[in-house]
Amino acid sequence: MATHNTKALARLMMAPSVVLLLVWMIVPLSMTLWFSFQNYNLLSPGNVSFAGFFNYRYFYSDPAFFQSIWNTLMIVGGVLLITVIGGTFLALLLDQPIFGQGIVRILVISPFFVMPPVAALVWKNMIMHPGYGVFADISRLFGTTPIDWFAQYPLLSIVIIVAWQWLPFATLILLTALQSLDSEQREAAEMDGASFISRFIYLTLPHLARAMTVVILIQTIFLLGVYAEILVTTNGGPGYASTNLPFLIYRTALLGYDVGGASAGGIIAIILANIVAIFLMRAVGKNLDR
Amino acid sequence: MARAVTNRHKVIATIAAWLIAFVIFFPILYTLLTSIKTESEAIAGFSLIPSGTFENYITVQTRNGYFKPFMNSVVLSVGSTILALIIAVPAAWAMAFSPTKWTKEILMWMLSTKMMPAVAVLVPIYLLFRDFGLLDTRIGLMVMLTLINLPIVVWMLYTYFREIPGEILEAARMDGAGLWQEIVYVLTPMALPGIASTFLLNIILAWNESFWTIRLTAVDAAPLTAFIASFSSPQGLFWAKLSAASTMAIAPILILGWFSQKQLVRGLTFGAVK
Amino acid sequence: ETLTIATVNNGDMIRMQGLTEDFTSKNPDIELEWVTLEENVLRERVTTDIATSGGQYDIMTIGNYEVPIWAKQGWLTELADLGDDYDVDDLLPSIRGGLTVEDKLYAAPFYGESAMIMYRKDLFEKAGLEMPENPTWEFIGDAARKITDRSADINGICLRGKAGWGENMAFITALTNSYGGRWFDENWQPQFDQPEWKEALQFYVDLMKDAGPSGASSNGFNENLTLFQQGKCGMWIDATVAASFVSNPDDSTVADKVDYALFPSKEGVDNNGNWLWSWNLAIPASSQKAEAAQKFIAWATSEDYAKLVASKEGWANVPPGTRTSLYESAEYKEAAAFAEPTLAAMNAADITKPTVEPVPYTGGQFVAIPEFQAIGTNVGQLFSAVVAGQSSVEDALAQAQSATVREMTRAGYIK
Amino acid sequence: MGSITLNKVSKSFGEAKVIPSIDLEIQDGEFVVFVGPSGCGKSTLLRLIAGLEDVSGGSILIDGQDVTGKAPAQRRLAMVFQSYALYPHMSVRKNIAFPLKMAKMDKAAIDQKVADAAGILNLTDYLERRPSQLSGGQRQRVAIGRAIVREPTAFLFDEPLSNLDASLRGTMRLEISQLHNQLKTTMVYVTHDQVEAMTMADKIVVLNRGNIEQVGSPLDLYSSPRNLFVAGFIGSPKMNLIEGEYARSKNAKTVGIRPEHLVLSHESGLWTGKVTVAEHLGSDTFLHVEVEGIGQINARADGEFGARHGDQIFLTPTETKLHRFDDKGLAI
Amino acid sequence: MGSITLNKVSKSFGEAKVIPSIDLEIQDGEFVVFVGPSGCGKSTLLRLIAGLEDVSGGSILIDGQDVTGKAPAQRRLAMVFQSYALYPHMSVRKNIAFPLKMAKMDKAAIDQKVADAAGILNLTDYLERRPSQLSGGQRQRVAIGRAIVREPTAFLFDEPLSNLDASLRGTMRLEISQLHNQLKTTMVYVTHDQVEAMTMADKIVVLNRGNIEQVGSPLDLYSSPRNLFVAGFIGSPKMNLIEGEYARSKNAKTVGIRPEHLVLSHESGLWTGKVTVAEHLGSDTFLHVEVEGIGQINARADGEFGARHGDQIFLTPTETKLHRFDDKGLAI
Ligand SMILES: Nc1ncnc2c1ncn2[C@@H]1O[C@H](COP(=O)(O)OP(=O)(O)OP(=O)(O)O)[C@@H](O)[C@H]1O
Ligand SMILES: Nc1ncnc2c1ncn2[C@@H]1O[C@H](COP(=O)(O)OP(=O)(O)OP(=O)(O)O)[C@@H](O)[C@H]1O
Ligand SMILES: [Mg+2]
Ligand SMILES: [Mg+2]
Repeated sequence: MATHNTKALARLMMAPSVVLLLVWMIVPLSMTLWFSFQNYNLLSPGNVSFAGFFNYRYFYSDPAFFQSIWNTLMIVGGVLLITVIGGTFLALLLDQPIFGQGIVRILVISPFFVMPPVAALVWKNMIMHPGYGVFADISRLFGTTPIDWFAQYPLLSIVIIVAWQWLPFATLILLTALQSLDSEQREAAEMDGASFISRFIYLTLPHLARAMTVVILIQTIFLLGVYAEILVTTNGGPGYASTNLPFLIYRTALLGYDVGGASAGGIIAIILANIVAIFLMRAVGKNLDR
Repeated sequence: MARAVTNRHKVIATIAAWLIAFVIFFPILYTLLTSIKTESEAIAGFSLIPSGTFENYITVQTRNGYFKPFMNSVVLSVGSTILALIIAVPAAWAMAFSPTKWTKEILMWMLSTKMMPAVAVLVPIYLLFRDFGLLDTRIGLMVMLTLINLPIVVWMLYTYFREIPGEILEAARMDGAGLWQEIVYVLTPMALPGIASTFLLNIILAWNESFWTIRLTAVDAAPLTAFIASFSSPQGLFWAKLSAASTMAIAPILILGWFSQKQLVRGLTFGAVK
Repeated sequence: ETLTIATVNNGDMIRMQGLTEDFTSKNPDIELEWVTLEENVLRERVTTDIATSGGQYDIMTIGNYEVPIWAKQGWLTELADLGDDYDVDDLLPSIRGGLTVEDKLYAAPFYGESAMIMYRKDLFEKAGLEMPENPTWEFIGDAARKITDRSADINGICLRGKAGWGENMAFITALTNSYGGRWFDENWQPQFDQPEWKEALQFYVDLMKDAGPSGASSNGFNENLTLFQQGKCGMWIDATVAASFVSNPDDSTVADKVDYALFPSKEGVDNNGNWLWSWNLAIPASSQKAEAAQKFIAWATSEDYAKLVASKEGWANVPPGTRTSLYESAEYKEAAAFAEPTLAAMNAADITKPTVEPVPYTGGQFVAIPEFQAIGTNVGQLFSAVVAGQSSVEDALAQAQSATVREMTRAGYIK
Repeated sequence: MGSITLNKVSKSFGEAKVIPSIDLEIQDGEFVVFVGPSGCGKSTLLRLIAGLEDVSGGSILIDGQDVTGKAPAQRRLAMVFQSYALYPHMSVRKNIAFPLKMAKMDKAAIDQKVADAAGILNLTDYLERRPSQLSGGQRQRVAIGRAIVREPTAFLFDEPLSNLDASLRGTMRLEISQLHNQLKTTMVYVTHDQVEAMTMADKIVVLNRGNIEQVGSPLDLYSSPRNLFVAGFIGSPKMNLIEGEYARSKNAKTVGIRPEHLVLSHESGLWTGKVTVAEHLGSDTFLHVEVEGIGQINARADGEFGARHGDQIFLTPTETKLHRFDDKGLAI
Repeated sequence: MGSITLNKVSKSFGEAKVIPSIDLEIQDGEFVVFVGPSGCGKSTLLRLIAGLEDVSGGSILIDGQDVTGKAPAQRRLAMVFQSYALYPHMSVRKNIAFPLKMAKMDKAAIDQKVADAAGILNLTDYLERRPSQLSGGQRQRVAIGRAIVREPTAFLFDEPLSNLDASLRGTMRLEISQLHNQLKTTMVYVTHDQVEAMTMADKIVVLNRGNIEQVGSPLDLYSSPRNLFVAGFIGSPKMNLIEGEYARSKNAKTVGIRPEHLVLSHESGLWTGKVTVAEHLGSDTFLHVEVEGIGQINARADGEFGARHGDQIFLTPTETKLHRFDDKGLAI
């Protein structure tokens, strides 16, 4: 499978993707890098000047900076926690023989198809709204004061919305993995006297590890960039309670029109993302190798 | 394991599953229901029985034509997906069947390009688009979406291709197939479930992409994400209209997803299985 | 020729889209393309576009905040060819002033607004209160607390709490203006460490706590409007355009019970907040179709357009707050009970001198410098955290002060 | 301590009646092999005994106790699967210990038992490896180890060696036989390999379409098959079955003669034939001969018997080794 | 028309030298079998010939032409893989037609050829099925069909039968032999099955760690193995290799005697031993005997030879069948 011919060919075949992505990475990245060393406000394009590391210091000294990093990680972590655990549970449930399996599956995967701003709008206005939301209606039904989700638990609210969107993805992948579990292994465990719980712990869970790795990897990539949901719901507040790094950059770039500062933030975010990525690869990457 | 499942077990599982499915689906259902309520019903508190008016849809349609953004969404998501597949198939082939010690690293690097925060590069990209005359063009946006999703596409294809026994490609090679024929006649049809699922997933991602599609378009290329952006916070809480617009924006992809869920599920493993 | 028009998704603009046939039939060679977006996205889009000379739009809908800033940058085309029959002098002076830079008009107002009190006559009566001619904050505070009846789901007052420079900060800035405070002193030094801010903010926070609706920290214009329409607010201080909504019996359950009053002031301070906002149509300098664009702008902001709306949709739906002639029209006064108070509020606002003490900036409920969006939003977040009960007034002010100093230093105002 | 009794056991999958009705008695300590063509229901029968499938009718007794409705774990049986069904993420030690852990045995006792089993099966050096790091034969041994630690009343094997190559299969076959000699536990073994069945079984059960065709010791089946099916199925290479003239002359519908019971000669014999294929194995020579008036006959000669494609040779069946069958296919 | 010559061919995978240097001559029309233990480089060698791997050194000639650098497709060879490597998404017809389609043959000619091949291989009724709807043997036949339609100069087989069960393997073995007789095309065949190698080959190549140990006809290798490795590898059951006293008495380091060349008796003989395992196959009996002073000896007796575990028996090696090896392991 590996002759000189095929190897050379393989290089050639990789070329378009690699070159495209390289260009896609390098061009904006180098522009961003360049801007990050400029004093450049979109609203006063006349006053562009070299800034040195000022933008970095400036972005770093933003009072929301550390909290935004923390919030970024909390969103990623929180959503992963909910989707992986919930997804596993749902996958187990959907793997059982049930009436109307097809429809149930359709219902469960639906949130995945909803575009993030719509999802955020729906949750904000019709589900979590303290006055007219369904949650409020429910709590009034039980005679308690409705919770003002976005004011009292801003980060949690965002995590819930985002988790809602990603739960189907996790469920689907875990379900597929679950169905690939060798039935003889399951039977062997049954013969060995393992109860349902033991089979889950000793057999199913390890079997799902690889699928979970994939879920974590893919979702992390997307979750690091969550911002539309924040923009629509809390706008990063109250205070900085739900400002994550992408949103902080958004605030700098599209409210302050501070291209320099936002670029510096972008560079910082890329570095952070790559740290997370490397960390993630290290921790779970070996799971991806056969 | 083919022992008869007790009916009780099945009933309990069914109830639990339907309950959870209902909860998960509820926001969408409620949007649907709200879209056929009148505005005052919409904020009058919880009710599952709408008056069944289609007025909101008519209002939304007359206010912002639906057809054009819908077509843009279709063209953009399908176009960018096809483009991405064309570029990604050869790359995935090379990675799966002629791996080097760098293959994994290249793959991870590709994925890492997805982590670039879009907002940070908006201005550079906007300037580039302006200079190349790509602002508000379908082609520009299509390229953009292709680039954004390419890493995922490459990765998914790579994992599917890896499942295909190399012997079959070798057999084709022995049979006199050139590279192109090998890919067209053997690899692609064999990986079809995977490719189909990649295709679907990518369409979903492209359809729902709502940063660039709003920022780089105005009129000609604006898809449904931009359509929805014109309903989000008008003066007053027009939730019924918002719901109608939302329903119109997500319905096509939702229906596509429903109909193709078997394909999607079958292929959506990212090589995670086994 | 095709004109691409970027516009905000407010009711008046939407209505205009529906009426363009009148224009296109008169100008068959001009076609119109609409880009309708919600306010924040619109602002982002047009600002990016104009700042990078993207050239996507021929007409932009922008606020009176942007007009002077952009005009100074040379990004806007002067509206010199609006036609002979276009009555520029009919525009309300305060509005027109905000759109004029060095005596040149850079944008035409589509509608304008100030702020005022909307209140429930019935509830006031029940509580034995009477709205004075020129209400003070002390009175408002007392009245709100008196009216509040949480068991009946009635809040004494609804105010903006949602973070944003155009949301809670619009109100808080106006409030502080009326308390004699200001954003910056003549040296661009932020003033959050001054007692006026502390007093105003404390008043606002306490009032929200005692007499505001639950979840106030996420309420903006829309949410309060709905609350008021549903009869859940005794008072609501907000933009004058709201008057046409709350008095519309189709949407409002309290249409026949509302009355209006001037934006409050503080006892002993002669300032009513100076809230003034207008949505205007302007032409980016990059547009090649300035001539056609001006034709359209002239049509959309003319007296005739007002008449057109009146004939098709009724007088109450005419975009308010731009022309004196409208307020002189008997039909309008007849149809809109809020015409009088609206005009009074608009006339009371003076954005060239918004504060009691001298300031280096213009603007009313905002500060007309490019950096204000970012600063205002940031500070708005800090203040909404106070309303949400997650921060104290002192902390918020201190944080606001340091954050603003930081921004202003970066922008080069503070040397 | 390990007898298994099937009473009129039947099994259907939906419409399909896979096992109509089977009665079978397995003695304690016996090594019973199920053989039969693919799809005849061997695995199904084994899984019914294991409790992995529910019977559709009849009852199953283990040691005289009715276990028909009991869960697999309660039957005290151990099963070794064709695919080994090892737990891929556990070390060999953990794999073997798993049933004991499930039985909540204490740590020290587990270690002891695992060490014992590993000793018996020569796995001591591999205890810390993962299954994926083992060869096929080692994996199979681990599967067996996992079965024996439980000290079950009986072992069930479903084609345990079919994934191994020929020489490993031979070795493992011996090992399992020795294990049986050592443990003296009842073993039920499914295979379709002639050699395994013949060499390992105390008792062979020949199944065909869910029915038992014959039960008996290997040599019984070899020397006196009850009917044509068993005659054709047991023995390798297959018995030659001859109809027509010759059979009639022997007063039978069909006459069977095994390839090894034909005397071959280059000079003379009862039948004359032409060699179509001659397979020289060194130790033996297998001849496919086209015999005049009889048809295709397989014969075995010793390694030195020189014969090639096209040669004329003579064959004589050994009279005493003839099998005769009536027109119902039953042995006469 | 089909000779293959390897000149000092070597192959390394990175550091690992899998094939040090091999010279080999395959005549036109020959059926050559590569045998050897697992991992010895059989497949690698075959793939080098096929062009699926590049040689690290040396050259490969087909019909006298140097093809070392050529792509697989240009070598006019056909290969049949262990896993069959059928195209699962194509019908049998399309599978078989694929190489012709690649050669841009016209439709009518393709149909004709496919029909011919299907006729030869008994696949005519299955042409419209997908591979997944076929049995193992049928799949293998399709793979062969795909190979023969191209009329290659030589066929390469890599363990083509190892995924089939014993009886099918026998049938397919015969079919391939017959095919060779029919086509008379060169065939290179990799297997680790003794029987396949012995019965099919014109010439067997015994490989060990990438080196050729011996080349010769099957009976050559059986009767005169060049060294201990070949002696131990060829023949089943394995040759008994005896060292020590007895060997010295025969003037050798090691003496080899095949199980079938031992005369067994209950009464008398050269050696006395105790039966450890007796495997009764009906046709034969395999005995594992612990012989005093010699060690473990395997012997084969006929089916009627009664012996059980623990019996005392006597063995006498047939003198003429002894193999003697010196201390380098070479045959004397
Ligand atoms: N779960 C099932 N559902 C439906 N039919 C089944 C099921 N399991 C087995 N069968 C059918 O029952 C019959 C017997 O199957 P079984 O697996 O017992 O055969 P077997 O003798 O073990 O065959 P093999 O030698 O191929 O393993 C077959 O016809 C098979 O198709
Ligand atoms: N692509 C490869 N990369 C590295 N080493 C390889 C590769 N292919 C084969 N090898 C090594 O080369 C040696 C010979 O392998 P090969 O597959 O030729 O053996 P084989 O004789 O066919 O064995 P088997 O009978 O198990 O099929 C083995 O040690 C194997 O590990
Ligand atoms: Mg079976
Ligand atoms: Mg091999």
